[in-house]
Amino acid sequence: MQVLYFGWVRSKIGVPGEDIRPPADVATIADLIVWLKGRGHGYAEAFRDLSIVRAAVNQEMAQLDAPIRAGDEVALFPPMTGG
Amino acid sequence: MQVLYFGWVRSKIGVPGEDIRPPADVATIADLIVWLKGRGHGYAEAFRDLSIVRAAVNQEMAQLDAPIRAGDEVALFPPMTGG
Amino acid sequence: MIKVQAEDFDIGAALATLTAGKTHVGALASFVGLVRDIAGEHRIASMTLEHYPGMTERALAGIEAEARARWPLDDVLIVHRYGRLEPGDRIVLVATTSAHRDAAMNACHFLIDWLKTKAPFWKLEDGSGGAAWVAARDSDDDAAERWQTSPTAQKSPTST
Amino acid sequence: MIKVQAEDFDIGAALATLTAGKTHVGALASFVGLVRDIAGEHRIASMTLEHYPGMTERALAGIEAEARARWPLDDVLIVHRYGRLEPGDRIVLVATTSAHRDAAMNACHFLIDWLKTKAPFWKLEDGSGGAAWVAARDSDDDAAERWQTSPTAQKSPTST
Repeated sequence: MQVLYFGWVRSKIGVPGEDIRPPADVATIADLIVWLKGRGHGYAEAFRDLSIVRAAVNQEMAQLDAPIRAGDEVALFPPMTGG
Repeated sequence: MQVLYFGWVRSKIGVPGEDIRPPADVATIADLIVWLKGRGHGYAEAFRDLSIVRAAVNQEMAQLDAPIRAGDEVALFPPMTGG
Repeated sequence: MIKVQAEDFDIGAALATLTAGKTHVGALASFVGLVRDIAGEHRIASMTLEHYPGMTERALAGIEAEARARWPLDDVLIVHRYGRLEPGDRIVLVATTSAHRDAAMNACHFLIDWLKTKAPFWKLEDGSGGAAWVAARDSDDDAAERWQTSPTAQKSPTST
Repeated sequence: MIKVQAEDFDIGAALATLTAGKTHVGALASFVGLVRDIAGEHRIASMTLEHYPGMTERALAGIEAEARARWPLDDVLIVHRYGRLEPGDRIVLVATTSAHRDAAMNACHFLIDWLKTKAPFWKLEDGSGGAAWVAARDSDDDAAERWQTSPTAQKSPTST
């Protein structure tokens, strides 16, 4: 599963993305975030307040309870500030 | 008194403006229009429906009951269609 | 700045002057009106804009002042042509700059709405239906009216 | 048309392509966003726009489609830059053309409002306050929300 980070989520984690293989019980974006938080301080910082974390699955916006599966491109990022 | 005509008011009267000396009892724009209507068919046509006649005195929009005096520049025209 | 002219204008050059060297401007909104080839059922060959020299400049300056009183604008540009135009020709350019986008967008919309009914221009169309003066439209009066509700420091008529 | 690019754009040339040879277009509305030199109390030396390649183009195309579903538009152009920019630099151009001015103006306003909260860009400002990611603003959410009320064939949120 390809995971991408943007904005201060990327800054805090320290990498723009990574190829990961979460355990089988990671079924949603929220599950994935909980699992990622266990990987280190940067992750825990990035995902401390989930009210300001947004997600996309395969380049479409998704709610945190949306299902994910192997092969998906999952992106995690702050609220967007375009324009 | 200088009177100017624009749009179809000008088309119907046939001149873009004229220097006039209305009688002393012409005190308002409405009085002026009544007096002008007596000057010929084109004037009567131009001022048949006063609900679609607009006026300016000295280049400022004015209501038809606004006072006018010698030396004023009075303009009579249809509703504007700018832009 | 107000310009009333027979000549065409260069949109890019006109807009560039509004922002050149101004690093406090965050938003530039603009509107260009063009001559259409259709009016109702008739094909249009030309449109001749008559105006009231002297009063036109005063009226446009008054509309600009009203916009500046309502929104925090850095600059305002209105270029309005007169004379004979053909389909596709530019008629009018309205542009506003501000620190913030809502001020620039709303002021630009306001300016073009007010221009339609408060600037002394009259349009004579010539085409398949013969020559005819363009009648004022109720919808233009309504568009101008919707800005009347809140006379000063109006943020936006869209927000409640 | 959607363009996501690092390079600057020429406003005049971009707008000219929208109306060239089109005599049925009566209205061209546009908005340009520029980098400001001030953010809160801090002077800004640069702003770096990060984006999500691939998703950005999809999101902008979706926003364009939404505008076209709501208003009778002839054309839509969105040019959005990414990378390092300095105060005064252009960030984004939104332009719409239509037969009628309200459709062009409202769609343009809608597009820039939606871009602010629905296009995957993130801004890193650097200046007198150090480097800091720009936080999303509630007022931008409100601006995007005000267009939600009437999903289709909306004439204008200003008219009631």
